[in-house]
Parts: sequence; structure tokens; C-alpha cells
Amino acid sequence: MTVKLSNDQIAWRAAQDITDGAYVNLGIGFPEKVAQYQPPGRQAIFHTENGILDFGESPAKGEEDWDLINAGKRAVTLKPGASFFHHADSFAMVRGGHLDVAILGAYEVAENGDLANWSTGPKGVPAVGGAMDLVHGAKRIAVITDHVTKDGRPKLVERCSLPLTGVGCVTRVYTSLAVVDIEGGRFVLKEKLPALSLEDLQAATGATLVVAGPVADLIVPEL
Amino acid sequence: MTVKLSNDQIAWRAAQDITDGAYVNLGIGFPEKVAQYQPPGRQAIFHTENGILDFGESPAKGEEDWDLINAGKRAVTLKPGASFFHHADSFAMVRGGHLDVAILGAYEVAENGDLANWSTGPKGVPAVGGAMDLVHGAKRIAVITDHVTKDGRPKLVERCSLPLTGVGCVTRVYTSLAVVDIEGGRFVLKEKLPALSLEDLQAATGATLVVAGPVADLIVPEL
Amino acid sequence: MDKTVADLATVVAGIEDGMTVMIGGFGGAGAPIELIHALIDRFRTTGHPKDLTIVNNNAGNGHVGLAALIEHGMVKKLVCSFPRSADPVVFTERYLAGRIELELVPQGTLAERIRAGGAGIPAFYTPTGYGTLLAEGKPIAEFDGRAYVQERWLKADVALVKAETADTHGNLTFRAASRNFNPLMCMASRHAVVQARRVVPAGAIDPEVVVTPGIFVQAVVEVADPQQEEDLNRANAVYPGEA
Amino acid sequence: MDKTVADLATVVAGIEDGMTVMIGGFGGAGAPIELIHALIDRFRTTGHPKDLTIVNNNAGNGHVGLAALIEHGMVKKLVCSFPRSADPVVFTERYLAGRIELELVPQGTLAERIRAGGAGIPAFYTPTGYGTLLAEGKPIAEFDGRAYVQERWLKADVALVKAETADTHGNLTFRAASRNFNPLMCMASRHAVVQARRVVPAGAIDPEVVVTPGIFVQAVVEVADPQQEEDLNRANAVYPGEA
Repeated sequence: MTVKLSNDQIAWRAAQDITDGAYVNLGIGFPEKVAQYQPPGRQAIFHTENGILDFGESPAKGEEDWDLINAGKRAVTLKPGASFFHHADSFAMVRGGHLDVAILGAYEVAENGDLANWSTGPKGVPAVGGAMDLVHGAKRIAVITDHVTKDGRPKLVERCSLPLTGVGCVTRVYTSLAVVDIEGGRFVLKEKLPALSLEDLQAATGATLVVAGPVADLIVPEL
Repeated sequence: MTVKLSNDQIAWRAAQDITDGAYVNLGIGFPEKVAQYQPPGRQAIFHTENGILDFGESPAKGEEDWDLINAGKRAVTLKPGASFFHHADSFAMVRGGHLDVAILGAYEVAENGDLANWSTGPKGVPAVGGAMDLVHGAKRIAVITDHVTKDGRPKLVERCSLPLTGVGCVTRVYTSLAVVDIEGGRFVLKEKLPALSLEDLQAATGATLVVAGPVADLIVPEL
Repeated sequence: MDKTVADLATVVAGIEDGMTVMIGGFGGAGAPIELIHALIDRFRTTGHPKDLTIVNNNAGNGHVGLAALIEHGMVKKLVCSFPRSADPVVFTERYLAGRIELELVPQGTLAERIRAGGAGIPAFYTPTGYGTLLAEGKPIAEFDGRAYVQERWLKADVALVKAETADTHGNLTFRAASRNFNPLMCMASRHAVVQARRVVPAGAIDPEVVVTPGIFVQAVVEVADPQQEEDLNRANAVYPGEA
Repeated sequence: MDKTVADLATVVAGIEDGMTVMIGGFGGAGAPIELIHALIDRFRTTGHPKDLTIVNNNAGNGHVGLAALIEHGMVKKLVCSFPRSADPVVFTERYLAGRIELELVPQGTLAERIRAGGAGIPAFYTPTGYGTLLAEGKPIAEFDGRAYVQERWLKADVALVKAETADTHGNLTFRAASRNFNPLMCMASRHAVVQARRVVPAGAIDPEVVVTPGIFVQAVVEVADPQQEEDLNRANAVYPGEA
């Protein structure tokens, strides 16, 4: 199985589900790519935990203002209509259900919607940031991830083995091979790469993939 | 017993205990008079529940701005250094212990520090406002009141008979006859009108007045 | 994105029977008179909405704004801290006749319950009200040797809010003490409807001075010269005038 | 009333061994570098304060600011949400060697616990962390059929805060995303110490744009040209320079 979506292509696919005017939080790192692939005519409003709504792209190198950063400590710019607020107000937006969607990375996602994305175990320094708040806050929690780990183990599993970020919180997973919804404690396959057989996809998945309706072709965009 | 302090004289006495730079909330009505009697050289900062810090006197008649009012819905003015904030921040100031003193009226004060000042019983429309928040918020809760009711019954009592505003919250009472502290569940007399005998004062009081140290003369200011 | 709505009738059209509606303001400061009157107009035309639960600090004054809403029989229950005023006759008569329910809440608890609703905090503990009638039946817990009352969040279907300036994204500023409950009610309601003296393009409000970020606001209507409840009551106004 | 203090040494003089100190900032934005360095200077001269409990979102970066405070052995325990960064070697080494305690708190819970400390709310319920390691041992309660974790307020003896403009009454404004935890920490500490780029007379800040009202601030010191942690770290700075 050599054909799979690149991270940029996964991010593109996730971006197609974000409606115009949606309030969105993108996790640090890979999920930040989603912002680059908004369809023409749509403008989401991006929230960052450290107190900015409606921030934009990075400034040119050398133009950074280090008081104007996002949660990943990356310098950003402002769009017209931006606002600043303190951390309690910022997480009132998160916890209070005011964000339309949060898109996060994952170590593991389980068929019951559990997410593990903050700790790879007891070794090293633990760090959680805002992930545990986000997974119980936004109206919709989506995950973008490679379908399997670097050494080929499934990331979509029956039960998470790593420490949980949140319980029963994820509703959609965009992977390098498929789009999978979590419905009633099951992985329901919505889209898959056209060249990939259901059997091969199932073999790369650590829990049963339910087919409960039409399975669309996962688009491979040219980026 | 015809000699007693007027409301203005009680307010004057209470004002003497407010230090320079203190943050103060004055209850609606009679307690508002305290602001007029700050000793020269001292400037307290007055807080009002509806979101102003450092407001000043009423404007001239006809000059009122009805967006600039205090909790009693009276038009006020601003002093240099004033600020506006919403109701949750305003009561964070109250409940969080940031006010140095709140001075409130009372129907009854008990020797255990209980205060009743919001309801005269089940008849009519109940209304509480910010009184219950204030009595558990400010560092010091003082009461100013006539020593007895209009029909001569004591307002300083063993136990409140009216619905409570707060439990064990009052530490000092300024009355028309005396200054009384509440210490260890007892009324401790600190000052009394010089012409008034201890016996007569006790007779006008509904609980034992303890003399546990020198009793100073309550000053009768010329206002 | 443009949250601007052209007229008052449209902006209140979605408010239905039985909803919980938070109304901003403390006294006349920040009371969204035009929005309330638009809601009364809707009721006079259609018979709806009625059986509303209203959350406000007070119970209205005179015969305009919230008092007029009550006077039209649209309000089933009021959640407030201080249902007294210079002229609360409309509420008082109905309350004493048992025709309107009252949930009396200490003012700071009311503010915090609304903020909690907006911030996703289902319950919190406060010293306020401990040992009083207003804490009866509520869970009590001790922390560090002191007793506290558990209070629940307060949320609403709709908030009616008065702002000074709004931009098309719904970012708001307020004027003086008319801020009061307005920013909190935007947070705690599914649909926050704002009347603003000025509606400006996105970017025209300095990001540093935004009080309510647009994420908490769903609709904005410009009311360039809003009425002040206090002025109306001093003129003994009645809504609607030709009664 | 004038809360201005002339110099950095004086303003940190009251910070003693064993105290809990909240330090504002998120990354380099809003980190009060000069106040932290003044505290290090005090330690280098007097051997105090030490055994501090520090509350900050992060665990420092490089060898300046909070990282330098840890590197000097002044910190017994850190309460934070994200003790990782581009260069967290100072904290990481000490943590893995068991020489510093860590209380890991989800970022929104950290913010809310600090606000609760400032607002007199001893405990609240949040969905955050339910069913995870970070909720272990904490009371769980169900509201409307959903499970929540009980969290306690967080208070401090001192807060070290960076502001943009302060007036002599302690009213503050911040700059861009350097607001972050700073206003909350002013609320939650007995003694909030602020470094501001500009100190102006009372009345020079518009009452509408005050972010932190002066009631939450105890001391203000002007640092006209503050260092930015991010710039220092990009230049591989070490505090103090002549080590």
C-alpha cells in the first residue's frame, strides 16, 4: 500500500467541511495546515487559545511581532475584525461550546470516540496544553492523522492504549486513506481512496470499519 | 433618651474608619452618605455593583447621563482613574475579597455577626440585589443603623428574627448611640455617647453589651 | 461574514413561545428598549411569543421595555435579583396575584451563573446566600473549613443586548455602566441579538478595545438613536403609545 | 493614591521563601522578564527567595526569565499546562532528576482555576479532563446526564505581571496576545506586581479600555523598554550574562 494522502492533502480534505464564517480551532502543528486550504469564497475565523480571534498567516521573516503569536508560539498576523481577550475568556469560548469545530492530531482514536493525543506514556515530561479543554468544548471534534503509525500500527483502534485526552469526543477522522465517522460507538466508513480495497483498508485499521451507506471516493487533490 | 446621632453623624463616624486609598462599597440609600464625610487628605475609591470603580458625586440636575449610574440607579460622575467592567468582573471584586470594606444598612444585627437587611418577611415582593454577595466578600463588613427601630425595638439582638442576608459576617456596627464590635459571638462596646449611661444603652439593646476594655466617647460632630 | 440584520422585526422573528430570553441592562443603562418593543410588536400582531422566561437584574419600571413586556402578558417567569424600582407596579400586581413566577437570585450569583452558562461550567460554589432562604434546597459543601452553596449555570435561547458599537462580525463595545450584564448574556445564549448605536465594518474597532468578541454574537441591528428607559419613564411613557 | 514603585529591586523585595508566585505570559508574549530577573538578583544577593511554587502556562525556555529562575534552584514546584518548548532543557533535566515537582493542569482549567481564585469561587465543575489521568482522585459529579470534574481555585501570594500601560491607580492595558494569563493572575494574588512600558497619571487611560481595574493591582513599576523573551532566546542569552 504505497498510495496515500500527504499531510497537505489530508488537511485539504478536512478544510472542505468547514463552512463559511465557522469559528475554528486548529491544533498545533499538522492541523494548522487546514487554514491554507479553505475553499474559495469561504472564510473561517480562527481562534487561538492564547487570546486571539481571527488571526491570519505568518508575517514575512523579520517582520514578526512576538507579542502576536498563536498557541504554537508561531508569529501571526491579524485579519479585520480580530479581537484580543484573556485566557479565561478564551477558554470560555472553548468550553462553552462556541467553537464550531476543532481539528486535532491523534496518537490513537477509538471506535467509541475516545482520543489519545497528549502523552505517549509515563516517560519524559508530560505536557497537555489546551487539548483536553478543546475536546470537550467545540461543537464538532475532528481528527486528522496518518491512518497508521510510522511503524505501520493502526491509529484507529477498538480502545486507546495511551493516556486519554478525552472520552467519547471525536466524531470524524480524516486519515491518509479514508474519512471515518464515529456513530454509536462504531467506525462508519464514509470515504476511502478509490484504489484501495475495503479489505486492505480494514487490514490497516485496528477496529471494525462499518459500511452503513454509500462509501464515496476520497478525492486526491493536486496541491 | 432624646440625644442621638443623626444619620449624617453616624455616616460621619463610619467614614473616620476608612483609610486613604481603601476600596469601598456603600449600600444603597443611607450608607451612601458615608462618601460625603471622608476626612481631609483621604480618598477612598468607591465601587458600585453595576460596573464602575472610582465614581464620584451626582452631576448637577439636568446634567445626568443615565448610562452612568450607581447600583441605586442614581446618576454619578467619574473621578480620574475610573474604570468600567461587566457584572461578573464586578462581583469577582466583591466575592474575591478585593474590597476593603462594605458599609450596609440593617434591619437587625445579631451578636454572632448575622445580618438581616433584605426582607421584612414573606409579604410583598422580595428583592435582594447585591447584599448577599457583599456580606461574604469585602474584607470588613460594617453596618450603620439607628440603634432602635422607629417604634423603639432594639436592632442589635441575640439572634435575628428576620430572614438572614448573611451568617456571621458583620464585625462592626455604627449606631445612633454607640460603636459596637462583634468579637467571638459577643457585642463588645467600643464607644458610646458620653451623656448616655451604660444602663440606658443596654436597655436599648437586645443582647448583652460586653465591656472588655476602655469605652471611648462617641464624638458628636457638627455637620 | 456579515451578522447585520436590516430591521428590528426580522431580528426578533425567531423568538418563540416558552423560550428563555436574557435581557441586558441595569436600570435604564444598557436596556435594549427597541428590541423589547419589537418583540411586543410581534406579540401584538401574531400572539407570539408568550410564556417567556425572562432573565434580567430587575423587573422593569413604568410601562415601557421589560415592564411593557410583562404588562402584555408575555412573561411566565422572571429570574432576577431586584424586582423593585421606583415604579414596579406592573410586576408587583401580577406577582401578588400569582400570575407570574419569580426566581430571586443574589445579584453576583446571577452574574456568575450567566457567565458559567457561557463558559461551559455547569456548577460552581459560592459563599453568597449560605445560611439564607435563597440557598434552601441547594447542595452545601465545605472547602478549607468554610461552607459554600452550589449554584448551577444559567443559559438562554436568546439574549437581547444593547451595545454602543458593533462591527459586522459582531464584535461589541458598550457605553459606561450600560455594559453590566450585556457581555455575559451574549456568552450564555444560543442566539445573541444586539442593537447597536453604530454598526461599522470589520476592522473598524481596535482589537484591543473589543469587549465582546463576535463569536458570542449572532445578529446585529443598528438603532442609531436608541431610547433611554430612564428618560421614557420620567416622561411617563407607555408602550405602545396609542394604547 | 499612587501605587508606583521606583525600582525593580524594591518591588520584588517582599517575596519570601516558600511563597506561591504566579508569573504571567504565554511563550514570550507578556512574560515579565525584568521582574523575574530582579527576583533572581535578589536571590543571588541574599539567598532568598527559594522553595517557590510557580504558576505559569509553561516551564520556561532557554536560560532567561522563568528558565533562569529554575536554573538558579529557586523553584520547588511548577504548576503549568505545557512544560515543553523549543528549549526546555533547564526544566526537563531537573524534572527527570526528581529535583522539581510538577502539577500538570489542562490550560483552560488552569485559567479557570486562577480566575476562580480571583473571583472567590472555591470550586467549580468542568468537563475538561473527565476520564483522564489528570482527573484522577478528583470528585466527579453528574449534571444533566453528563459527567464533570470538580476543580479547586488557585491563589497566590504574589503575581508578576507585564502590562503595556499602567496608571498610578494600577489600571492596566496589555498589548496583543501578551494579555493571556496576566489579568487573571492580578485577580488571584494577594500582591500583584506589574511592570508596565508606560506609567501614566490616573485619568490618562480611558475608563472604557481598562482591561485590569486597579483594585486588582498593588504595585506598578515602569520598565520603558522591556526585553522580549523570544528575542533573548533567539540570541541564546543567558541570565545573568556574566555567569
